[in-house]
Amino acid sequence: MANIPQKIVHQYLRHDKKFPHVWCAGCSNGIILGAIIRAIASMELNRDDIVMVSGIGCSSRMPVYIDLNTMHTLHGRAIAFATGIKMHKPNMKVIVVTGDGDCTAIGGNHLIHAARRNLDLSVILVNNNIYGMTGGQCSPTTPHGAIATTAPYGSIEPDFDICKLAIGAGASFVARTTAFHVTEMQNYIQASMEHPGFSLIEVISACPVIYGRLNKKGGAPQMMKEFRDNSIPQTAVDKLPPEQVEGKIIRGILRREIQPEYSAAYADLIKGVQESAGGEQ
Amino acid sequence: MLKKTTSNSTKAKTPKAETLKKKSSAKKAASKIVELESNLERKTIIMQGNEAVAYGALDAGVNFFAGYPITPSTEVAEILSAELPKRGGVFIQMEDEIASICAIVGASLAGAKSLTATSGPGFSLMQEGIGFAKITETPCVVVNVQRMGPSTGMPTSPAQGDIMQSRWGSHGDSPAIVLYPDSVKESYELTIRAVNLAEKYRTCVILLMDEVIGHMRESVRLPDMANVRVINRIKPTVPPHWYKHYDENQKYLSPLASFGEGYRFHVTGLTHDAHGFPTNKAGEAGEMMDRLRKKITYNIRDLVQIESHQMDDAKIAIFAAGITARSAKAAIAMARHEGIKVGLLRPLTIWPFPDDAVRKMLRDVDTVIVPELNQGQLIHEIRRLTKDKSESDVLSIRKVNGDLITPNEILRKIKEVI
Amino acid sequence: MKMEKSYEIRLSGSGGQGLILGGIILARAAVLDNHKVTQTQSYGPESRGGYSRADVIISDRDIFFPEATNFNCLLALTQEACDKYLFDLRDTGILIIDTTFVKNLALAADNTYELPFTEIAQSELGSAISTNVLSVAFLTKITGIVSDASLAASIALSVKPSFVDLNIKAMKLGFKLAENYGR
Amino acid sequence: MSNKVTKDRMGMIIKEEDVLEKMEVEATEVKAPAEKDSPVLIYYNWCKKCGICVAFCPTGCLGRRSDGSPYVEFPEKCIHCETCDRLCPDFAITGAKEK
Repeated sequence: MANIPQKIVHQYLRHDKKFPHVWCAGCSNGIILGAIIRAIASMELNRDDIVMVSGIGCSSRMPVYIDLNTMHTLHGRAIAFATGIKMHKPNMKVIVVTGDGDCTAIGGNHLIHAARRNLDLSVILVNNNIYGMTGGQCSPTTPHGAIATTAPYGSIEPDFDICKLAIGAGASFVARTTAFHVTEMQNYIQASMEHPGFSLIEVISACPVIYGRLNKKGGAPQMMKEFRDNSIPQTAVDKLPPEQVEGKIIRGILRREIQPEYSAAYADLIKGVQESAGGEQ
Repeated sequence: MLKKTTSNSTKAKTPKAETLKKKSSAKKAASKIVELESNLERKTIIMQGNEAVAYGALDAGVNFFAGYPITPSTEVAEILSAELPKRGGVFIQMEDEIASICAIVGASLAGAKSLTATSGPGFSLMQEGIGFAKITETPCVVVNVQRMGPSTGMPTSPAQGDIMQSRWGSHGDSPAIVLYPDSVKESYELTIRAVNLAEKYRTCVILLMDEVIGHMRESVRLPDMANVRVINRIKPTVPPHWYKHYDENQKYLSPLASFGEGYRFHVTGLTHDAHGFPTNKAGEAGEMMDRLRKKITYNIRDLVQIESHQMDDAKIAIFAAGITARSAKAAIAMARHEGIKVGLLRPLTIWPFPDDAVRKMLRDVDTVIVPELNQGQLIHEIRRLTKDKSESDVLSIRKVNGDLITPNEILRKIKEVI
Repeated sequence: MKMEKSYEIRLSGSGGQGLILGGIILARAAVLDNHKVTQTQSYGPESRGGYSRADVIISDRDIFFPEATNFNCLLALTQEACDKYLFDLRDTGILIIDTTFVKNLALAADNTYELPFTEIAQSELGSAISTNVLSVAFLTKITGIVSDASLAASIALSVKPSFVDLNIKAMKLGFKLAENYGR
Repeated sequence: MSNKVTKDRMGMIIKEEDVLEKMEVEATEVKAPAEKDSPVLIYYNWCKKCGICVAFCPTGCLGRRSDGSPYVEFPEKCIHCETCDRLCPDFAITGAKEK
């Protein structure tokens, strides 16, 4: 018995839940969940002090499987629920798992305002460029020209650059990686949880069964290979000629700055108000 | 059950020492609340309905408010933004009403007593979140100071158009607890009751207010804090592995753990089993829906409050809620002066509808008049309950133009009947 | 105080004249005199201009309907308000108008008191800002609805600390105008 | 044994218990490698045969059966890099630490 290898991820999964999980073959959500678990494990956090909140969508099914305080909420509203939790219990780590449609379409308003407040949430945005759970409709991140069930002639809309959006809204930690770069992803997740302020990690993920099939991307391995070959680290961007950067996924921590954090600022406000009230006597 | 009661049945009670301590610390603060709490025994002061809601919330132990400005409910947020930090509570102005309801549900699951206040358009936006609070059985309170609609309507004019929305507004058909005050003092009392019921029954309780009551100032004497009964949620007393987020017992009231207490439960808006994990088995889904219904129907005696005003010898009954009931009382005074025997039945708990009480009271009268500031909502509930009466014996007064129904209009209707 | 069943007062004018604050001051003073009171208001969306009214009902019984329908006293600070509400004044009711703005009185009531309150506030107090307190003080003296001391205490509780002195001055001026009215 | 598949609210297919049973049957049909010698442990019940582990194994240690499922073809090639472990979306491969 002693020789049977133990997988750290298994210790964090809810053993009484249905496995194999709900996601299609080759879907990156499992890889991302694994990276989140390894990040939590390597930080040696008490899992009672972590809340994972999600919205609606494929990636938002993650909380069911992980043995933390978990919450599966309304479409687009994960960040709003997380705001309530974090503000009432500022000492808890709050992770938000959300998708591209969930977070930037219906939940776009909550994203930009949480980023503006710089509330200490770790938002892991799984960007698979499509609405997978409802069967492949186009999302705000569906690339121009890509096929979706509601864009059968190719999407004519420009797509969001989520990281730029978050930076523009004031997020103090913004990073991008892909589902293939799994160790990098784990490190970014860990860094985001250590970062005091709003952090967003955009994980470019593969949806081979729906997005891949509609757009003839091949199977999961092919899509993962594309992530590997078609992405460059941010540090290399300046060194390469522009034509080699064009159309590539740029990975890396795109912004990391320490700014006043909202729940801490509110704690200061409470302290100030209570002190001045006490002094007026 | 038929008599109006001001105190709530309760088991839990705030410890007295804590109450007193809270008082003395609040005394130091220079604010409106000085007038409220300068004496251990509260004196008569002048207060607005919305203020009464805010102070009711504070006295009930609310320590989390998330909201979005909307006329005519804004005063609630303004007061709480000043008062909550003094008590270590959280006030946050969210980006919209949807975010507000979500934030209070999140905070409640983290252990807060939470409340939000809004009006018609915001209430419409909150409906999905209210449904989430109901299916996940998360305590929270939504105050809806009704204004005239539809859509933007008349923001500073009264209407009672959200009576049915507060019951049926959220998709997917779930029971509701909705309270409806008719005065500033009752706004205070029912806010406390709403928070208490939310905690006890683990659901989203709605407090319906009229714009006039929200903005009206009245002389009130609030009860001393020592007389305010506060109910807190039942906490689990089993080890984490045995905890069921939706436990069953005879009264359908189950303990509620908070995030961060070691129970590590899962909450989902999907149909779920007793542990809170999603299920699509018909048996478990049916059980869950039954639970949501039964915790209201089995406890209806605890939930229903109704005021009976001069009904003992009445031949004509007026059924009205909120501000319209006050017009009715004025009309009754005038009618009685002329020797007409009229009485009033007023629900303080409008949902669940006080079926039994209404049926019983209406049995003895010949005619029922239902005045309301909408195009006819309560009238249908009354018609449902008075099957033995003909159409002409159940009369409606409807008015939706931004003005109140005046006592004279009701009196005129009374005189039409006799 | 010669109280009937209840005493209904409507303060009317346009937004920005401070009538709602005037209503609150009057209502709070009545509470200090141990009366029961309700105060309601109606106003347009703009903070300045537009219509505005505040109703105060003072009674020693429970007040059911909180809006004034049949006033014992009407204060009108603008022509429009005067024209709009004059017909709801009781036959025995008291009408107080600000002749700065009310130039044309369609219907002469028996008990009409006319004074250019805004002009007086401007010239005597240096600003039209306390027209509300000036006219409410005048009203209380004429009607005797609340005591002088209660009104003073109510003003101190209702306005910002830095404005208390100005408003007390306005109140005293209002009392003086009432005492000397018609002499 | 019916192959009952239902759809949830958002249209995603949820596998019922009987589907699970079916997969268990399949798992017994595929002969797992002798655990003692294997550098990785594969839980065939959980494997969805996406092929990622095989595609990215840097040494070509893993092979693919005709049904798509992976197996350890050349145990001696394993360098214990755990790439398959990290990249498996189904938590179905566990990389053993080097002895």
